Amino acid sequence: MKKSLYTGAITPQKIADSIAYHQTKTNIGAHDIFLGQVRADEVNGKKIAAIDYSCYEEMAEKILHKIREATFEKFDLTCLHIYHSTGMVKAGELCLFVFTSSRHRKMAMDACRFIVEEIKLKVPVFGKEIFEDHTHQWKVNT
Amino acid sequence: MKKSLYTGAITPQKIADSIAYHQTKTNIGAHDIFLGQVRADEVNGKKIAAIDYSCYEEMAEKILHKIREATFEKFDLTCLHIYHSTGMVKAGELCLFVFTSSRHRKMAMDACRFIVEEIKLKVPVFGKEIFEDHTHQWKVNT
Amino acid sequence: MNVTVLFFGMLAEVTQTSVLELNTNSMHLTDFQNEVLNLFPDLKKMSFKIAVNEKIVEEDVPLTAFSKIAFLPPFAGG
Amino acid sequence: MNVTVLFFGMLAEVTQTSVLELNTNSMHLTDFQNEVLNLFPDLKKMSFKIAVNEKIVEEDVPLTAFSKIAFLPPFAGG
Repeated sequence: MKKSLYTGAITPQKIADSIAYHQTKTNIGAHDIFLGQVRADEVNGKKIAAIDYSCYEEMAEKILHKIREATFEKFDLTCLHIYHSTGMVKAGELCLFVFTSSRHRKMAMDACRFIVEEIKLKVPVFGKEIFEDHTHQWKVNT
Repeated sequence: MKKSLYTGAITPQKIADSIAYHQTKTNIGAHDIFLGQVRADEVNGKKIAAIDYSCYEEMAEKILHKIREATFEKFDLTCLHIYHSTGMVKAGELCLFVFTSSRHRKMAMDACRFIVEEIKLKVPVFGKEIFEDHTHQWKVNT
Repeated sequence: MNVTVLFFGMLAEVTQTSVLELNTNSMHLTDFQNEVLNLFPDLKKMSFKIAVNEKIVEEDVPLTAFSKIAFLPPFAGG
Repeated sequence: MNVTVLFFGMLAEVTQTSVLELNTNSMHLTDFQNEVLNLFPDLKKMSFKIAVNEKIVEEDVPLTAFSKIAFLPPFAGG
């Protein structure tokens, strides 16, 4: 089973490598990439310095696998990659990388959005927001 | 005025550099990237080897500028970048790079889709599809 | 029988443990859940979902010695 | 007066030129367009839009010596 959980921040270089890898697939006409980035939000005058992501790993991989399968069933895609960080991701760094490819733009874009919403809703990942003074709070999705 | 027309194919490295550049902007929570890639479509047994993009440059830059302005008015974005190739782009290479960033995913994704549709509709770019045997036909958007 | 209980995120902070073997007489999830809540009363004020063997369960289900019961706080991926 | 005419993409292929200075008596776009079509009859079967001074124009407009008239085939960006 393809792994989607990824230790630490996702680097721009990883994204470039992934894009470059698809340049041999000449039936692809459109890619859509969604990136989640950790914001340095301020709460009561304290700034978020990082998010420490933990997750129920076996369950998360299973659900991500199901999301992949459901996406291929719903949308006519050539390729599909999902990476979600676990562990520490600093403010400004990337924690989520969803990459869809298709012949045409509509499929790639619709599929990418579907996946991002599914991840937010169904994948057991928990974010501990670490402030600059080392106190923390738990991330709540909106 | 910011230039959007770009000579030749857009490289994965350019995309990585652009992503990396946004990691200092810690009010960004979501990026959406759309990439157009040249397909090696087969027409009557002949394969497309490249697209030679020409355009009405002054008009294209003006329209792209207007699309940027309209996007910032419609959507709450932090950043926005558009690059469209001119000249030769080989099959498998990238010819369009739209990059939107926002606090939240919905804005980034809605804006990205809006821009891609606007470009297809309004920007005077013309694609000469070059077959492997050096004959050609003119690209028609669907 | 012995069942495995897992706590994640802020729930693990409250229980001060992330994994527990619990000897129980409960044959069904609802009874078992009440047992756990009595063991960790602070959990009662928290919002969570329960997964049995890596699957979210919303109704009462029978338990076996192979049941792995996870207490999951609100998901916050992305 | 002299006006500048531009052809793009497959239209430039048909006219075999991409830029042209044309001496014309037409004071309006529609008359001028007919002049151009008579000069290049093959254009008549082709689909195009016209931009005057870099703006798509769909109704008849007056021309001046500063008018730059572009014949644009269907857009095919992306």
